[in-house]
Order: sequence, then structure tokens, then C-alpha cells
Amino acid sequence: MDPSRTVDDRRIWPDSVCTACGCLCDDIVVKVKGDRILEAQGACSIGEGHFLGNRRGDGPEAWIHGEPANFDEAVERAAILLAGASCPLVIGLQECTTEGHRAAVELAESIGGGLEVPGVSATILSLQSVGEVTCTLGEIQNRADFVLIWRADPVRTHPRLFSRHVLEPRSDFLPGGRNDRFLAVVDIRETTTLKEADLAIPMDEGAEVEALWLLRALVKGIAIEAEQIAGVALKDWQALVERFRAARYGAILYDGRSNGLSVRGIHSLVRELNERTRFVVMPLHSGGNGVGARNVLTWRTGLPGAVRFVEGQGPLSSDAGLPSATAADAVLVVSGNPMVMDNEPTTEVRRKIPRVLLTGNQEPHPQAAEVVIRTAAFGIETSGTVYRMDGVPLPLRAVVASRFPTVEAVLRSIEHRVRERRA
Amino acid sequence: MIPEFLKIAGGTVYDPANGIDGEVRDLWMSGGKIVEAPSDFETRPARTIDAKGLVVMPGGVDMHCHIVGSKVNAARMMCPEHGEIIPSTTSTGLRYAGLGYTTAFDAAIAPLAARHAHEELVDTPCIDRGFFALMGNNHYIMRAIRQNEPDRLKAFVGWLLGASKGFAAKLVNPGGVENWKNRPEGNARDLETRVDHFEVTPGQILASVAWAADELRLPHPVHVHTLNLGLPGNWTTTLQTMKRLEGHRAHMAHIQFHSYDGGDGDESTFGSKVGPLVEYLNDHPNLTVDVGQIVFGPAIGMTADGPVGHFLGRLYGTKWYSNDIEQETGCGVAPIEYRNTTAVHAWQWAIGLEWFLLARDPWRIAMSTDHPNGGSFLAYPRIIKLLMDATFRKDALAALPAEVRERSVLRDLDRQYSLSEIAIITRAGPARMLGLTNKGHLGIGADADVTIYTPDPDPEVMFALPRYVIHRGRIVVEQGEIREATRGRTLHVAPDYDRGVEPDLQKWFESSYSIRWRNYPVEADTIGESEVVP
Amino acid sequence: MALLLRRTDESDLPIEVIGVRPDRLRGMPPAEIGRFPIRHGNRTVPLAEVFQIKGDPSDERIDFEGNLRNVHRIGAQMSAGRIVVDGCTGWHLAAQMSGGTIEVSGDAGDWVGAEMTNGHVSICGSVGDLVGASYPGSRRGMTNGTILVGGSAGAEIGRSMRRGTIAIGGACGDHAGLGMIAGTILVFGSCGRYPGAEMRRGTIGLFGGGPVPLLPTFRRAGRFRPQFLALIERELRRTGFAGVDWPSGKLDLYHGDLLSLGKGEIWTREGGGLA
Amino acid sequence: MIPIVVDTFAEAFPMTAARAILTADTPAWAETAARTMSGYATSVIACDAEAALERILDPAETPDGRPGCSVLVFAFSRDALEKSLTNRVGQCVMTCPTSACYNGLPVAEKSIVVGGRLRYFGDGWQISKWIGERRYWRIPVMDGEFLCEEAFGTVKGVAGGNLIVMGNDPSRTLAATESAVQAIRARCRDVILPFPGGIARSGSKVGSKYRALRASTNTAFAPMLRGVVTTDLPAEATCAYEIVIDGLTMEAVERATAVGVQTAAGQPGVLGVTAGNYGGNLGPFHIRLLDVLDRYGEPV
Repeated sequence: MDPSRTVDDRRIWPDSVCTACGCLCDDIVVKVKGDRILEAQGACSIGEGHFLGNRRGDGPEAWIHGEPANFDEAVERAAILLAGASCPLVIGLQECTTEGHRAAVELAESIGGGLEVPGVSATILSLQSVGEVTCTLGEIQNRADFVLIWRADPVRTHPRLFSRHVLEPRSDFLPGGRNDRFLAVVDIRETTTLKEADLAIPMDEGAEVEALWLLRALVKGIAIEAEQIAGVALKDWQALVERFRAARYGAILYDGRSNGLSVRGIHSLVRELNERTRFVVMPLHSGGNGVGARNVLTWRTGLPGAVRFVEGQGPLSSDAGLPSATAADAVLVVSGNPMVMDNEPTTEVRRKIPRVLLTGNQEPHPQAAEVVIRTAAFGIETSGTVYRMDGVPLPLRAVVASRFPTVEAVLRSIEHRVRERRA
Repeated sequence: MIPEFLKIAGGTVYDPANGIDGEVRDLWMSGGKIVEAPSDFETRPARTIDAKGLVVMPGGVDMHCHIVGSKVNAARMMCPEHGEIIPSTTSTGLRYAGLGYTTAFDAAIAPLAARHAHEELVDTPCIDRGFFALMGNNHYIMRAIRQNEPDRLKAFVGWLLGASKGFAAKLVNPGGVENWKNRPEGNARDLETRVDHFEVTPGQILASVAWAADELRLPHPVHVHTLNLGLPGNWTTTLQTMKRLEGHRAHMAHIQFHSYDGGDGDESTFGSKVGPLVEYLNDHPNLTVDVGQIVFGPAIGMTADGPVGHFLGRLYGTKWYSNDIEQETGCGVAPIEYRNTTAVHAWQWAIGLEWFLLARDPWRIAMSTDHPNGGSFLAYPRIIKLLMDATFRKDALAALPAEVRERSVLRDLDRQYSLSEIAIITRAGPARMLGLTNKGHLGIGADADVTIYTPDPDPEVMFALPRYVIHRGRIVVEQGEIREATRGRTLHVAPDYDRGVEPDLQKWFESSYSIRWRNYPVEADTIGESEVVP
Repeated sequence: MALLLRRTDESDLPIEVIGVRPDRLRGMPPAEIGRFPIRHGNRTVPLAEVFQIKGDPSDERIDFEGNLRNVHRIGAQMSAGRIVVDGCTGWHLAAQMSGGTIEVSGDAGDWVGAEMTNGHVSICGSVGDLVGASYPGSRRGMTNGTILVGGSAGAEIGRSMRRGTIAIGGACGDHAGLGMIAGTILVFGSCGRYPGAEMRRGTIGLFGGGPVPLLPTFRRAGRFRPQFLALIERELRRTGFAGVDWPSGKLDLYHGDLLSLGKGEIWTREGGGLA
Repeated sequence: MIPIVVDTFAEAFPMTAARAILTADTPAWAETAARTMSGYATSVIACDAEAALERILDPAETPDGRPGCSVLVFAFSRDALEKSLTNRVGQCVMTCPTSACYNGLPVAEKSIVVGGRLRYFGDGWQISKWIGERRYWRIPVMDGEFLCEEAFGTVKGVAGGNLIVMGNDPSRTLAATESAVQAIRARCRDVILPFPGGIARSGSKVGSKYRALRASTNTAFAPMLRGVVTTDLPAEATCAYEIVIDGLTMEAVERATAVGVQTAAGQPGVLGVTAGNYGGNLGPFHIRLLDVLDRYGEPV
């Protein structure tokens, strides 16, 4: 369905989805002239950068060993590399739609490779050990009379989160909007978000886990003999717990990149709070479609995070599998892997493992990989389904055309060549 | 172009919808449909399956399972150790086909996440499929009831099914989930409980949505998971629910979980109240049920009934996933281990079988394990054996705790299902309950979904390993081997509704949801091959 | 006579020797052993393609030699017999084993003895993370048996372990005994952060001396000299765990994790105390 | 006058036996535990078990490296033994300062549960530990914790081995019997002498004129009844003392018997050494004195 309309020489796309941060705001009005975006109405500063940033569709469509190449040559080269590998790995996948993820799963299967969505392993491990009590953003928007931001700075990283969903909206349940809500912020430094808090708790760096364990103990009514924990007086923590108790529907939001025991601690705290009131937790994920990648990987293979295909077997888990990154003898990086700088040349160390890079970056470094293939810019030139950080699926619509193929198309081309070579 | 024919020759056909009970017949199919035998005797089929001595049935139809969507996927992420019970979409399709099933419906999808469910359905091979859209705690529905605007409600139900490309209206703990989202320990204990903020009752939601589903002439009536699932003494609520639905068609889901005797806190009073409930069902042709049989072993509790998820996680001390979905529903997931040494579990097992054996009309009771809530659908052959072999059943009963062994009426029930009755509860009946005129039978024009079994004295062996499974005229399985992973179709409805409701709806939507009205409906290109069921 | 498997190539691709166990290969003709399928990268190859094979496993013993750093799952699921490794192994050594003995002269990777149900594993060198741990999602780690490590160990050793003994001669990483249900973990070097987080029962002995970073949900009980540790010491010495400095004086006892039952105990050297 | 070793036999019975190793911080407390635990355990005629300290153990010999003692306990069945041992360990060892209690026999299929029953005293705070193949219970008590092994191995032992020392001078006869006791304790393993100081002076016979009694005084060896009843005492004898021997094996009892007979017979004032039996009808084991002297006695 194409909801756009044309006014004079401009095309106007209402309710467009912005993939710049995990909020996936879907109310952006994008105005386009030709293949140039003129305006992204409603977008925050990050979103504006995303929509209006330099898009340059010029230059070669691919490079092999740093030399310009055409698409077919590059696909052929990628297929040779991947099909010839004994232990290939497909990694990244945060910047494509469901269709790209599906193609990646099928390619990984055909080359007998591993497939990994980096990041968020702590959230998944926590889910697998204690579960998760969560909600869609609309529930926070409508019901949450108490919000705790735990070590995150959404005012900077998710600029419209408070105004659209978390703090300011009025609803039947909270007609007073911001006045009906209490905002607590716990962090280790002065953040922009901390300044907005009704209760701000600055704690010591590196003491998160102690603090969370303390809070859990206080919620459970276990006496703790200490005057201060994590650099904060016990009575201040107790004040926070009183706020927990007074909440009707509380929400704890934390940085989705957190790792270690603190994630399990936050999720356990929320579960324990549900013994006395309603509470939910939500990791604040970054932009792109990592949530979608994890979802697709899970439904296609039954396993989240990382899988591995071996001939004659179904998908095997490699969450608890093998040291994949070091074991690989060929790597396909699908755009959107924060671990890979696609505007820099590969280092000597990395070059030992031949790499193929698919990137929507407008100015990739020709030597970022052995084979670099350019793809349509994710979120602007691509259509399909993307998943918001709360798991809500949204339709992404290309607002301008690209001269480069989508990730999905490239992956399918490579898979096609792999199968041809095998046959 | 001359059509290609596939012929199944000389099989013993069980097609209860067409009154065929074990007759030797030929079946011809072409273009994915069952067709007349060509009048031209010269015509040779492209392939003939010699089915002499084999049993031929329509493909199986699972009308109530949980196989796709956000909560199933959350369960996969949470419980990789239980991958056998909640397999990938690919495995799910292949396993259904491997059991001779060619159609399955996911029973609980939040419309807000319908797009996700559809993406998984597209990736589920070998079966035709669809889902029921959750409505029991929908704010707009409750608002329309409070404002006494049945036409608005009816239009909304029509819009919601169209927008989500769903198949039927599903109610889960109507009103109770909203109360639970709204306050700790909130729930609805009976049909007259007040729903916070909305001033409506579960009874009103039940009756109104049942009415709307009938008015919209949906192929499948309102699909009800009523209040108090799994709680001792819940049978009274179930009976009240059935009574409240008088005058409407309705389907009562996983009735086993709603048929318990007993009182608060005292486990020794737990027991079966199938008797009065099945009597009511027998006398009321407007109602159908599926059983939700449990099987001993690991299972995953998975429900839109948020408070039930919390209850399970607490009861068994397991991990617990919960997801409140704005304006629409809740969701709970927790692993369960059913043990035949645990009295309550043994009761649940017995109660399911009591339902199968006491229900008079097999056309109104469907096979289900409420997969994976009562156990995997892979247990169907075992359950069939329990129904067809009274000795096997009594041996199984003998292994249960004394209080169940001695108090369940199961010990006095000698009924054994016939092959024809099995064909009814596993395909013909569910297809009819769903309103699928092309499924569950082998008459001319039906979808060419056929399962061919090798007869065996042990029904479990017979039903676990079909000789052939044919989906839309393509051979999918041959003696346990996958021949072709066909792409199935998504079955959905597109009811007519009064579009005049949309401006008000949009206004409400934009002020309540976290996404835009325009981004809510699922487009046709998301759902793959599909078919609108009239 | 033992079966000797010697790896000669130096490739880094992962090799998984699933099923190469004394209890499985005993009685197998040599040719069949050579054809035994193992995983090499994404392919299935015969054992003889990767290893030189000598001898036979009639006495239920297999010896591994050569470059084994990327050979994974040695002794996994083994139920009886003995495996002797001369060198360093990959991951999942002794995972889910139910009986028998495994000895490694060098290091081993992650998941040593994960979810093992019985048997004895001893490693002279150091090991990776998740020794005796539960696999993702699973409720239980090792349920019995002994894992002795001469060197140090990584993070989350004994995660959700239900029974059995893990002894680490050197240091261990963070979250030792995370969610431990019961059993014994002894560490003779320094210890990472938050030992015993969410432990229900069980014993963690942190004998490296110096302060121990305990969570606020542990409470001090006092200073004691428990007899059971003497028994464990004797048993470990009997099984060859030597060269560590057993504490001889009194020990400090802490109870926790109060968040989950609180019947676990952490013992530290006298004056170890809170970090 | 050369004392006579009567050519007769001791009649012994099978009994189920267990060995407890008791340790404590000091040898004195270990022995206190052992002696208290084996109190009122002389004869199963009226006790729940026959028990006595077997040996004082060197710290190097005990499981936890502390001073210790071993105690053997005999009863008519495994059930009776389990009950008796549990009660005795619970009341006499667990209560004893600093003590711990271990099984001193191999644990085979035929074992009894002791620590596994006493654990409930811990009121939910008991802790189980598997060390090697054995399970231990740690029960919190007021000086720390009482460590007790879960299961105790049992064997079919031999009880009722005996010898009777007869003499004409009570003090010299007693001294001779005492030296026999000392010799047995010093030189024999796997046996206990359950009577006071190892010696019984009220030997018994089976049955009684009173129906309620299962045993009564051994009239044949009661010197003051000479003339009224048939006597087994030599003419000059004015007293007799009995040593009862319970052992883990027949051989252990036989060796102890030989040591006892040989030692007693060489002492001044001893007129003869004999043994108690019931005509061979009651016990299946017959320990013929001359025979065991032949086999196990030291060359004179």
C-alpha cells in the first residue's frame, strides 16, 4: 500500500517510520523531491540526521580488493568465498527488514554457516533464566504512573521517548499526563535525563549489581545491615522502594546494551515487584532492526541470537556452541553490525579471515572488506517489516528509490550463485 | 492445457462429512482440489497412489493451537531447552504434515502484533493456517458496550478482523486481563465482576462479541477462553459462560482447563465436574468445544491470559514471561511439567478424557492439546490410542494416584472411538466448527488435503506415521519422509462492516495507541498466499 | 591397550568429536573407528581424516595428542572409561558426561563438565567460562561428579549446579556459583565479582586470601573451623588435587543469597571478609 | 597344677554389626562420646544393642584428622541396629561437645541410615554434602555443627562368643580374667567385649522358671548353688567370670577367644577355662576352645 500523495513536485509520505533509534517513531511526515529528502516533519534531531543526512548514490556499486567492480562480479566473488569456506559466518543483520533476515537464514543454511545477531546477549540470557515482565510502549504511555530510568539517558539517545510514550502523554488512566507520573532516575553520572527526575539517585560507578541486589532485598522485606550501598545512603534507596510500592503500574527502562548481572538483576526486581503491584521492564534498544533480526532468527531456527548450520543437521545453537568469531574462515557482514566499521579499512588481523561486507553506508571504505557490496540505505530506500524495541512490528516504506539493491536481493543473488556452484 | 490428475486408487475412505464410513473408493484430484473422476476413460492420472488396504481420510485440522506470533516466539527465546515443544516455524509445518495435518489455527494473536504472526505463518510450510484475533479485553469494545452501541461494536469487530487479517474473534478471560493489567491481583472471578474504568462485565463482553460474530456471519463463531482457567472450582464459571452464550453460536476452548471441582486452597477437593458441563453441551447444539487434553511430560503454558501466566510462574517457581499489549490483551508464558504422580495433573489428564468419552456428538468436540499448553500436538496419536483402546486407557489410569483412579468416572467408561469418530474429531468436526467448507472432507470441490494411513492394530502407530500426506494435491510426506515442503495459504476473513465507524475509531486509535492508525492494518503482500473465507 | 588419536594438522577450524568415547568405541573394529563420523567445520568427516589412529580402545581408554585447541566436545556424554589428553582442548570437554575419568595435561576451553551427571575430570592447566554450568535456559548445571582444575577458571563457574564438586587451584572469574542450587565450589586463587549471586544452597570456599567482593545480600555468621572441609580436603588429595594451600586456621562464614532461600554459604580465609 | 581348658565350645549367634568412628577436638571428648554411646549395651537380652569401644584411634586414622575412637554396635536385625544406632548417636554423640560421627565399614547395599535420620534435628537448616561416594549431614548445633555420615555399612557379625574363667580365689580369678580382657583388647581387631570392663559375672542360661523371662542365672556356674543343682564347676572352684566376645567376623571372635583362653589359663589361681553353650541347639556357630587354641593360640 502506498499512502503517499504528490503535492506540486513533491511527494509526501505520512506516518513514515524512523529507524534512527529504538523508538521507531512512525509519525514522521517525509517530503521528497526526486530522490532528495527535503524535510522529515516530526523527527527529532537524530531522526533528522537519519533522513536528511548526506545520501550520495554515486560511485561504484561494489569493490573487490579495493578495486571498483560491478554487482555481478562482486556477488560471484562473495559466493566463491562463502561456498568455499568450511566455517563461514554471517553476522550483523541489524539494518535490514524481515525479508533480509529470511534471506540471510537461507544463505547461512546453504553455505553451512553460522549466523549471529550481535549484542543483547545479556537480555536473552536473563530471559532464559528468569523470564521477563514487559509490555508494549502504549501501556507505559497509558498506565505508567511511575517510571524508573536505570542507567540510561533516553533524553539524548531516544529523544521523543518521554514526549510520545513515557512521561508526558495524557490518557484515560492518567489524565494529568506528566503531573500524574513520577520519574526516578538512577545513574552514575549527571545525565540530561537525570535532570528531569523527580527523584534522582547518582550512584557509584561499577556498583550497579550491588544496588540492584539491595533493592531486591528491600522489596522482599529483607533487612540489610549497611549504611550505604553503591555510594548511596540506605535511606535513599528505601525512599525509592517506597515509590515502587506506591506505584500502580511501574515501568523500569534500562539501556539495552547493558550486560552482566545487572540485566538479570533488573528483570528479577521487576518480577519480584509484581508480587505486590504491577511492574514492567523494557530494554531501550538502539536503532535499526536488531529486534526483528532476533525474532526472525528465532522463528526460523527455534534459537535466538546465534545458530549454526551443519550439513545433514538442523540448526544448532551456538549461544552455547563454539567460539564462532575466531573459528570462522570467511565472514559475511550484513550491514548494521556496530562491531564493524564499514568506513575504515580492515586491519591486518581481521584481514586474515576474508570478509564480504554488505553496506548501506553511503561512503564505505573500498577496503573495508575483500568484497564490499553497496545496498539500498536502510530505513529510507527499503520497504518491509521492522520491529520496535517492544516487539511491535511496523511497516517500513521506501520514501526514495535507490540505485543499489536491497540486502535481501544481494543475499538471494549470492545464495543463487552458491547453489549454482554446488550443482 | 490438459489438467494433471493425481489418483488415489482403492483406498478405504473415511469421509464422515459425506457419510462415507470405510468404503473402498477412488479419489481424483487436480488443481489442488478433489475432482470428479474424468468421464473420459482414456485420461490417465499423472500419478496413481495404490491405496489398496490403506485408510484414506481428509487432512487433519487443528483448530486450537499456539504456533506463531510474539508470545510463541518469546517462548522459543526463553526456553531453548524446550525446543522440542516449541519448534521453529519450519519444523512446526513439517511436523504437522508428518502427522497428517494440513490445516492449523493459532488461537490467540494480539491484533497489534498481527503483522508478526503473519510473517511467521508465511514461514510455516505444508499447512494452511490462520489465527484468531484477541478481543476480550479490547478497550474500544468495552467502550462500545458501556456506551450501549452494539452497531459500533459490530463494525469494530469487522474492522479489526479485516485490519489484522484474522479468522475469528477470540475472547480470553474477558475483562479479567484488563483488571490484571490495571492493578495487582486484579482479575475477573465471575461474569458480573466490574471491569475497572470501563464499567462493563465479562458477561456483557461475552454476549456482545458473540452477537457481533453472529451478525457479521463469520465462518467461525466467537471462540471463548473464559474466566478462571485452571482454578479449582471453576466449573461454575464455565457453566455460567455457556448459559450466557445461549442464543448465539460459540466455541468453548480447551474445555478441560475449565471443568474443575474444588474450593480455594484445598487441593484434596480438586476433581472433575465434567458431568454437568457435558450434559449442558449435549443439550445445546449452539456450542462446540475443543478439549485441551494434557499429556504427561514437559509443556509450555502460553496464553493471552496474563494473570494465568503469573499464576503458573509462581506455582512452579519457573521463569515467567509476561507482555501487556496496549488496548488489547495480556500475555503469559511459563514452562510446566505434567507429572502422573501429581494428583492435580492426573485429574487434568482424566478430565480431558472424560470430555472425549462423555460428549455425545463427536461433531461438536475437537481434538486439541491446546498445544503447547497441555503438551505438544505430537501427542495426538497417543491420545487417539487412549480413545480407541479402552484397555490401554485403563492401564494408564491404573498408574495414577489413588484419588484419581478411584474418583474419576473414567474407570467405568468403556467407550471406544471408531475410526470414523476419530476422523470427525480430528478433521471433519473442526473444519465444520471453523466454517471451512473446503476442508475436513473429500467431496468434489474440497481442497485436495488427504492423509493415507497404514492400518495397524496399534492406533498410535497408525496415526503417528502416515503413509502419504497430500496438501492441496501435492505429496508432502511419503512414509515419514518429506517430499515437498509446500507453501500453505493463510485463511482469513474480510467481513463487511459499516465504514462510518472509522473516523471515530481513528480518533480513538490515534489518542490511545503508540503507533499510527495507518500503520496498523496488515497489507495483503505481508501474508503470502492467502484465501478469504466467506 | 589404549586407542591413540593423534592430530597432525594445524588448521584452526573447529572439530567436534561427538561420540568419540571409550564406552562407544570399545569393541569397534579399527576400520570402523577410522570411519567414525566427526564434525570438521560444516562438514562431517571420518575420524581418520583428522587423526592418526593407533591401538584400540579395548581397555576403555582413549588418548588424544597433538593440536587439540580447536577440538571440541572431547568426552562429552561419556558414561565410562578413561580419556587422557596430552595438550590443550577446545570447548565442552566432558559436557554431560555421566561416568568415567578424563585427564587433561594442558588447558581446556569453556563449558568444561557442563551439565555433567557424574564422573571425574581433572585438568592441569586453566579453563574457560562456565565450568559445570547449565546450558542456556536449562534449570540445572552439573548434578554430580568432580571437576578439578589446577590453573584458573573463567566466569560463571558452577552456574545453577545441583551437586558435585568443582575445585579451582588458581583464580576464578565473576559470578562463581551463580544461581547455584547445591554442591561445592572451592577456589584457591582470587575470585571475581559477586560470587554466589542467587545461590540457594551449597558451599563456595574462597581460599585465595584477601578481600572477597560479596553482595549485600550475604550476611556474616562468624568464624569457625568446619569438619566437612577436612573431609573434602582428604578426598581431593586422594584424587590427585595437590599443590594448593589449604587453609588451616579458622574460616569466615557468610550466608546467602538472601534473595533466593539464603541457605548457601561462602567460606573465606580468616579476615577475608567483604571487599 | 595345670589349669584345664575344658573341651567344650562357645555357642555364638549371628548379629548385624556396624562400626562408628567418633572424633572430637580432644582424645578425651572422643572417648567420652564412645563410652556414652555404648552405655547400657551389654546384652540384647535386655538392651537394644550390644556395643562397646573397639579401639582408640590415632588422628591420622580418622576421616577428619582429629582424635577418635571406634565403636562396634551389634543388634539382631538391620532395622533394630538402625534404630539403636540412630538413637545412640543422636543422644550420646550429637550431644557430646565437638564430636563428629562417621561410618567405619564399607557401605554396600546392606547399609543403614543414621545421619539421614538425625538430620531432621536440623529443623530444615541441615546441609547435605556428598564427598567421594559418601553423603554426610551437617546439623547445626550450639558449638558449630555436628557432622554425621548419612549411611553406615553393616555386616553379619558373630555375637555371644565367650569364655569362662574358673578359679578358687575370687580376686586372683578376677585378675586373671582382666588380663585376658587386656590381651584381647590389645591384640584383637574387629571385636568388642560389651560387658562392664569386658567381664560378666552374671552369666546366664536360656529360659527361666518364670515365664516372662527369656534368660536367668547360669546355675551350673553359680558356686553357691553347688549341691542343689548340677554344677559345671571344678570341685575347688569358688568363682567364675565370663568374657563375652562380639566380632565382625567368625575369625575375629575365634582369635579373640584363643587369646583370651591362652592368657587366662596361664594366670595363677585359675583352675580351668571353659565356655558357655546351650547344648548346641541355639546358636549356629560353635567355637571349640581346643580347636581355636590349635589354630590361633601362640606356641607355648
